[in-house]
Order: sequence, then C-alpha cells, then structure tokens
Amino acid sequence: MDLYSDIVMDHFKNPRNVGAVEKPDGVGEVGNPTCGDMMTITIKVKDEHLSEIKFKTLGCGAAIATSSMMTELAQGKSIEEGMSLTRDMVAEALGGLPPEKMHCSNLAADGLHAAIKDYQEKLGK
Amino acid sequence: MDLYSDIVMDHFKNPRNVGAVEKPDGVGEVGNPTCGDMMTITIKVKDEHLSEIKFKTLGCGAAIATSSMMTELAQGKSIEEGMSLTRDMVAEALGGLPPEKMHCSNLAADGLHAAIKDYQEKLGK
Amino acid sequence: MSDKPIYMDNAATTRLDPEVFAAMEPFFNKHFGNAASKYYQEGRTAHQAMESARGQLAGLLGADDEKEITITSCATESNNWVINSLLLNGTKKHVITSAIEHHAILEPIEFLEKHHGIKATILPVDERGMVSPQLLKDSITDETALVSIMHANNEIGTVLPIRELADIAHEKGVLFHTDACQTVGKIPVKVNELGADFLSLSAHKFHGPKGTGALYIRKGTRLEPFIRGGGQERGRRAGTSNIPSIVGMGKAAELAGKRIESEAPRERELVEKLWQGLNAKMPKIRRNGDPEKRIPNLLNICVAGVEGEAVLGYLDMYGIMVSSGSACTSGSLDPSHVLLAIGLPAEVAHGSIRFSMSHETEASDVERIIEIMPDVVERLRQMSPTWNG
Amino acid sequence: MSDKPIYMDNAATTRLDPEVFAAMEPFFNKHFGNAASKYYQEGRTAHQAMESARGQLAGLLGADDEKEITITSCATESNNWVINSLLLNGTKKHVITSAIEHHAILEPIEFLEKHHGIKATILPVDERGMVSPQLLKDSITDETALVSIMHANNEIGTVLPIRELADIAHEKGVLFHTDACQTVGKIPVKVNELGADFLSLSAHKFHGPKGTGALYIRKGTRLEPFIRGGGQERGRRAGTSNIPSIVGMGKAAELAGKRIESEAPRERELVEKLWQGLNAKMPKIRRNGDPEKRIPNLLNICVAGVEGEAVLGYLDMYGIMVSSGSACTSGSLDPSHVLLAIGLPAEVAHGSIRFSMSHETEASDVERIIEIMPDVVERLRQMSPTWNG
Ligand SMILES: Cc1ncc(COP(=O)(O)O)c(C=O)c1O
Ligand SMILES: Cc1ncc(COP(=O)(O)O)c(C=O)c1O
Ligand code: FES
Ligand code: FES
Repeated sequence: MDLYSDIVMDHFKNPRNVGAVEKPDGVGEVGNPTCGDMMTITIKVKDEHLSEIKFKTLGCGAAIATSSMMTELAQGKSIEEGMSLTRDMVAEALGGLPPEKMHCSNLAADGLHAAIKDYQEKLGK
Repeated sequence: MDLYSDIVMDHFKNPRNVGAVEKPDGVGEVGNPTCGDMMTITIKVKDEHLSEIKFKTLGCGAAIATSSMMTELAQGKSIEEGMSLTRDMVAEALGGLPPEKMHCSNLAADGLHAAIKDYQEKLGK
Repeated sequence: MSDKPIYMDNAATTRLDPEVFAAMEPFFNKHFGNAASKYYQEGRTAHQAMESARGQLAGLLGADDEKEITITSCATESNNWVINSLLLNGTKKHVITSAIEHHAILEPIEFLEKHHGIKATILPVDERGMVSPQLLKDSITDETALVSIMHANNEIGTVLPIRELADIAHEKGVLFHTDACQTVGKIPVKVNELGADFLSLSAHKFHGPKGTGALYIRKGTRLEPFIRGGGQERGRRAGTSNIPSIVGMGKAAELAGKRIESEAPRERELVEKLWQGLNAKMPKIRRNGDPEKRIPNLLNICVAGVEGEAVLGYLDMYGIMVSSGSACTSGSLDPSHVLLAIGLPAEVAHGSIRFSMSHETEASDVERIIEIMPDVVERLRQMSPTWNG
Repeated sequence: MSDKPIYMDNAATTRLDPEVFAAMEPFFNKHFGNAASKYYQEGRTAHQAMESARGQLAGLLGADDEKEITITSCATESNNWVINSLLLNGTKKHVITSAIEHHAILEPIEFLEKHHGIKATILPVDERGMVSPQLLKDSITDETALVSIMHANNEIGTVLPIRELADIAHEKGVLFHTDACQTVGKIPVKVNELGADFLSLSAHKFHGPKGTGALYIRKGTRLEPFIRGGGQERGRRAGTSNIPSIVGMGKAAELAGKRIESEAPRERELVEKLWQGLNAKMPKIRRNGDPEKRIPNLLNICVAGVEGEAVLGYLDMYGIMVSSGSACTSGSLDPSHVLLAIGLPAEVAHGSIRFSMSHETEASDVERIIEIMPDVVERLRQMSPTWNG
C-alpha cells in the first residue's frame, strides 16, 4: 500500500513544468510559508489560451504533485477552461489523494486562478 | 519455582497421620467450612504426653500440609510442649509458606491446642 | 502418571495458535516500523497489516465498518474505558450491571461509586446465572448512563440474553455494553444481532496474543478516549500500535471464525462426556450454570467435601490444569462472587472446579480426567472432616 | 540507488532485537500459561518469567525494589495513569508540566482542564528546550499535586535537569513524574539519581516489543490504579499479564544496560559526523536542541526552503527512513509544538528533519545520508518559491 497513488508519486518524483516562465503574463501566489505550503504559478497567455505554465511549490508531496498535474491539465486550455479547473479535477487526474491532503490540493487550482486573474487585471488597466 | 516448598508438597501429597484416633482423649475442631477450611484433631494422651495424633482437614494444600507437619512435630511431646507449639514453628518446619497462606497455617496449631484443652476439660470434670 | 499435560483452563487463557504466531513473526524484527510513520514504506507496511487485521476482527463480529473496532491492550482496558468514560464525563451518573460480571467491570464501578458520586445497581442473577429482563427494565432511571451485562460468564459459562437486554436499554435511550471475552471465537458473536453499542474482547481468549484486545464502538456512538496523546486508532486510543499482536489478533479472529461451526458442537459433546463420566463415578457433585444457554467449552462443578485449591494441586501432579472459584486460590476468604451470586453456599462454592476446553482438547484428555479426578477427590475426601463416605 | 534500507527513526520505534525475540519465543505457545494461575506448573513458569523480567528492568533503572516496577501496555498508558490518578482522585487540582512534553502528557492534562476543573501550568522552554528551575519553583502552589517533566525530548533530544527539578518539587512536598521514553536504554537512567517519584517508559524504544511499558512508582508513594479489575501487578494494573512481551522488555533492558557504555559515545560521534557532513554540504540548515545536554542518538535539523514531508518522501525512494516535525506529516496546519516552543518560526519548523540512531546504525549509513540528502534538498529547493539559490 502506498500513501499516494502511482500517478501522485510520479508527479512528485518527476514534477512537470517546474520553474517560472520568462516575462509572465500572469503570476499567482497562494499559500503561506507559515502553513508549510506556498505556490507561485506563472503563465504565458497566447490568444486567450494558456500557452505556458510553470510552478514553484513549497509543500508536501501532494502539494508538489497537484501543482505538476495542474500545469499539465491547464496547458493549452483557454483561460475560461483554466478558470473552471477545480481541485477535484486535479485530484481525480492524480488517481485520488488522501483525505488529509485535500487541504493542500486546493492550492494548485487556486494558484492557477490567481495567475489568470492577475493576467486579466493587468489587461484591464 | 514452586508455590510451595518441597516439604510442603511432600506433606500435601503424602500427608501423615490422616484420620481419627480411636476413643480419643481429646478432640479439637477449628475452622469453618464457610471459610473453606476446617480441621478436626484427635489425640491420645499417655503419661501427659501426646502418644497419638490424627487429623482430618478440609482446605488447601497449605492447610493439609500444616496439619500433617503439626502431627509429626507434636507426636510424643508433652502436653505443655504441645500447647506451646506455634504456627511459626509449623511453618518453619515446612520450609516456609506463601504469605497469603499464613491464615490457614494458624489452623493446625489452633486445632492441637483445642484438642489438648478438650482433654484437660474432660480431666477436670 | 503419563507425561502429556492436559490444559483445561482455556477460559483463563489459550495457547497462541502456531498459525497466528507465523502471521505475527515478520512484524517483530523485519517489518517493525511504526504504523504512524506513513511517509516511509516500512511504516505503511505496518499500517496496512494493522488495517487488514482490523478487517478480520470486524469480519468475525459482523461489524458494518472496520472503524467500529478500536484496538486496546486488553478487555480489562476496554471495560474500564467504557465505564470510566461514560460515567465520569457525562451528566448521567447511574450504571446498571450484573452481580456476575468480571472484576474488570465491577471494580471500576465500585471505585467510581466510592470516590466519584456514581450510583450503581447490581442486578442479581438466578441459580443459572440469568439476569431478569423485567428487573433490568425496572432499574433504568432517567439518570442511567449505561447498562453493562456480560455475554457469557467466565466461571459458569451461562450465556445471557444480550439482545433482549440491549433492546430494553435502548427503549429507554440508554447505552448498552457487553463483555464478550468468553464468547468471541466460541459461539457466533455478531454485533448487529446482539445490538450492543459497545463490546469488549481479549485476543488471548481465542488463541491470539496476550496484551491485545478491542472495544467495538457502534458507529455514531460517542465515547471519550480513556488513554490519550496520539492520533492512533483515529484518536480513540493513543499509544504506538502493537503491530505483531494486532496482526495476531486478526489472524486468530479469522481462524476462530472458520472453526466455530465444527468446534462448538464437538466441544459441547466433550463437555457432556466429561460431566457424564464424572457424575457416574463421583457421588455428591453438582453442575453449575445454565444447562442449555451456555458456551460449549466450559464445565463448572462443585464437589462436596473438598476444597478447590487442593484438587488443583493434586491434578497438577498429573499435569492436569484446571481452575477453581475457591477462595483459597485467591488468598481471600470469600469464594468467587459468581458462585455466591447464583446462590451457592460458601462451603459448596469452595469445592468448585472449572474445566474449559478449546479446539486442542481431545477425547482422550476427557477420558483421562474421568479416570484421575475421582481418585483425587476420593483421597481428599478421606482427609476431610466434612465427608462421611 | 542501493538496496539496503537505512532506518534512522529509532526515536519513533526500534527493531526488536533478535536476542529479545529469542527470549520471548518460548512464551508464545509453549509456556503460554496465565501467570495468575499459580496452582499449576505452567502458571508458575509464566509468573517466574515475569518476575525475573521485572528484575532485569529494575536493574536497568537501579530501583531499590522490583515491586517499584508496574507493567503497563505502553508509556502512553503510564503517563495517562499518573496524570489521571493524581489529579482526578486527590484534593489538589493543579499540575505543572512543560511545553515540550509528549502529547501523552499534554492531552490528558488538557482534557482534565477542560472537563474536570483541573488547573495546569505549562512551563515554557528556552531555545535549547530547557525548563527554568526558577520558573518551576515560582509556579508551585499549595494546590499543586504533580510536576511532570520529561527526561529527554523526543523531537530535539534535549535532556532536562530532572534531579534539580525533582528536588524543587520535593522541597515543596509535590510529587514528581518524568517521561523517560527517550532516555531509558540510551543514557544511564537511575531512578535514585533522578529522584523522580514516577517514571514512564516503553519497551519498543529500546529494542523491546511494542505494546509493553512500565511505570516506576517509588516505594511508599500512593497511586490509585487506572485500569482495575484483577490482582495482577499487585493490584496496581489489572489485565492478564502479557508474558512474552514482559519477558522481552526484561531482556531488552538487560541488553541495553550492557550496551550503553560503548554505544552512547559511538552514536554521539555518528550524530556529530552526520551534522558536520550535512552542514558542510548544505547551506542554510540549523541544528535544534541543546548542543551538549542531549541524548546521543538524535539529530534534529531545519532545512530552509523545503517542507519536511517532501524530504521524507524523496528519502523514502532511497530507502532512508527519518521523520519530520512538519505539520504536513500530521495533517494539521501547525508544525510540531516542540519546535514552536523552542521559538522556531512556523516556516522554519516546517523544514525539520529528525535522524535517530541505534546500535544498528553504521558509519556507512551516515555517509550515505550525507551523500544523498544534499541532492534531495537541492532538488526540492529548486522547486521552492521561497528559495533563491
Ligand atoms: C517522550 C515520549 N513519551 C511517550 C511516548 C509514547 O510511547 P508509546 O507510544 O509507546 O506509548 C513516546 C513515543 O512515542 C515518547 O517519545
Ligand atoms: C468475562 C471476562 N472479562 C474480562 C476479562 C479480562 O481479560 P484480560 O485479562 O485479557 O483483560 C476476562 C478474562 O480474564 C473475562 O473472562
Ligand atoms: S503542503 Fe502541507 S499538507 Fe500538503
Ligand atoms: S485453607 Fe483456605 S487458604 Fe488454606
């Protein structure tokens, strides 16, 4: 028995899209190091689509894996689709998460939404 | 480790002087079946000496062994010596008794004393 | 004297089943990890073994959910837990139990009565060891927090009508606990058929390891923890999980479940054979407990004119291991409270002998006891001032 | 990746020593008798084995009398026992403890505070984990029933000045308890030198079996039983005695006593080597606990820019087993109360890693960790938004 599913373990061990995109169109910062989890999502937007997404995450295995999976799920999606990405979708794509980890699995979707909002605000001004 | 010493076990397995003397000069009855222990000591007295002693005992291994040892210790002794036989002397001769068994080890000496008193009372009248 | 010892004290404790031991063995020094350490493999291995053992036990009890099983260090702890938690922490301060409960129920209740203002009603039993349902009904008040009645008595083997008693408690909104130490693994014990809210058991009573037990806690029932300070057992019982023993308890539950159907009638027959054999050869003996409603593996008799400990001592010389409710075996003056509660005079109770069997008991063991016991008793009776044989 | 796993979580639990297992083995299904059944040989065999194990444990602790050792199911039970018995049953209702105690002390106290009108003073500690003797002195009132301070902390390894603290309590006529789970078997723990009235320990912390512990109770000190209902442990702790485990605890105590003198300096050196090695290769790490007054086998560090659970997960892939005081390992939001109590900011505490060794730890294990750990940390730091490396 594993604590995490094989998919979680794969994304934890080999996280995709780690880092920060250059000259990001939007930046989302969520979480708080005091709580042990913090995430920075950077996005590039092309034609109202998420052309590039990267993450940096401080947190547990679940936090890292959800970040990684989220970047894969959102990659190439429209910003509306990005906004409607939920933590449940991420958790499901990961083959499930332990109940006590649902907390941090929020972060990834929240981070993406924050980055998109940041992009929209920058556009707006 | 044994609960009882080898001497106790020997007297428990092969008690000496079980039964009742014929035409006893004295009879001592002590204990109480309600308490689980009861003893009847019968004695023959010749020239103020205990010429024959027998016992019947209802009780635990310690009760049986102390009865048996008591009859051996008292055998042939003067009735004064018989009256001064104590439970400690019996217990010592047995190589010791477990502390929780000190209660029933009283019985044997008490029974002997009762039989001697019975003999003396009969004489007195 | 033959050499093969005969163990007939399975109501006290049982031999650890070799299959149980085999199941436990890898967890002593191979997979020794702490089950709470889920962030490395060895911890997860331990955790998984524990949870599958819990499942085996839940299976034996027919529990709806494995989470209803909380592992404790023994039934004594389970019993103390229920009594203390419900009576010390709640607002209701009355408890009802029976006169033939194990000390692990009676003593905590006595202590709370003496020092913490609890009120207790100790229901009497009839000569077979039965509690009156009507009397239970009449004893429940608005103050009653708990009814605790054992499933089967450990000395006389009487099986009590738990379903009926639990229903009475529940009708009045009172929680019901049963101490099932002597039934689990011996007769079918299904928590939903019994209807109890709490059920105590100890693994060593059914060929599992000593020092491990459980408390069944029906889903939705609140019970404050008794031993606190760690997240183990979903926060209900703290302390590093005793994985080898828990694995052993699970395996023992599985094996018991498989054996019950064939074993119960076999042991019942052996008990009958023992009773018939002894009764035919020894005058003035009586049998205690309910003749029908009883666990299959236990025979309790009283032998007139002898004292139990002396019988035990003589049988020990032949390698025969039994027990007695005589006071002499406990160092006190009063014989077993159970034998007194079923109305035996003390002098009769002092002569009690309990034989308790297991799947290891063979017909030849019974035959040997039938051969030896009458001689032993006869020798002791010859020494006894209360026997005129 | 090499295949040999490296177990560095001995403060959580230890491997059962094969010699201990060998000592236990005959008591599982050969001599399985109930130690209370003294009227047959198998019961006496069990009883004797138990008493000689008690002697071994008394020997390790330098107790005056074996009767001062009461066997329990674990240190958690021992701790709960002392707290509950002294505070629920006595007239004095104030307890003093420290902020870095194990939950098995803090939680029962919290519960009694909340539900039973007990007052508690939780003494703060300094950055090394030390309690101030003066503050203890000032905190004792006429109402104080008990002071409970652990001998060594399980997370940071600091050894507290028990003798001095116990003397302060005793000067004011207050009983003193110490939780010695992390010192017994690792440094000399002599009850008369420590001066405590009560001392808790768990066998599985020194290569004995899980699910067995003890409470040392100084002669002449009264303590109401916690688990009642049988004459076991001289009436102090009821429940069928867990003979195999008790025998194992005794053997483990004997082995630990023999090992301490050579092991303590050896492990101290390994810990030093590990710290030096990690510190040389990893920037921005800090060491926690008292640099001098500490158990020899434990190193606790905080690694900036990473979270503990993630480190554990990566090390697990290499078969390296350690622990962390990060909140993520407990499913809560706050990291270890111990790390917060020594003044670490939460974001630092989240990056804590504890290495704890035993006599099985080899120099090559330490070398391997020094090789692997910096890479693991570097990979995680590269993912971290708080690390600008
Ligand atoms: C200091 C301390 N106290 C108490 C305990 C509890 O021990 P156990 O889980 O064996 O009851 C532990 C270990 O978990 C500990 O380290
Ligand atoms: C009916 C009953 N309840 C409770 C117990 C206590 O079990 P343990 O000693 O394993 O805690 C026993 C056995 O001793 C028992 O027979
Ligand atoms: S980051 Fe703390 S639980 Fe996942
Ligand atoms: S006769 Fe009862 S203790 Fe000896």
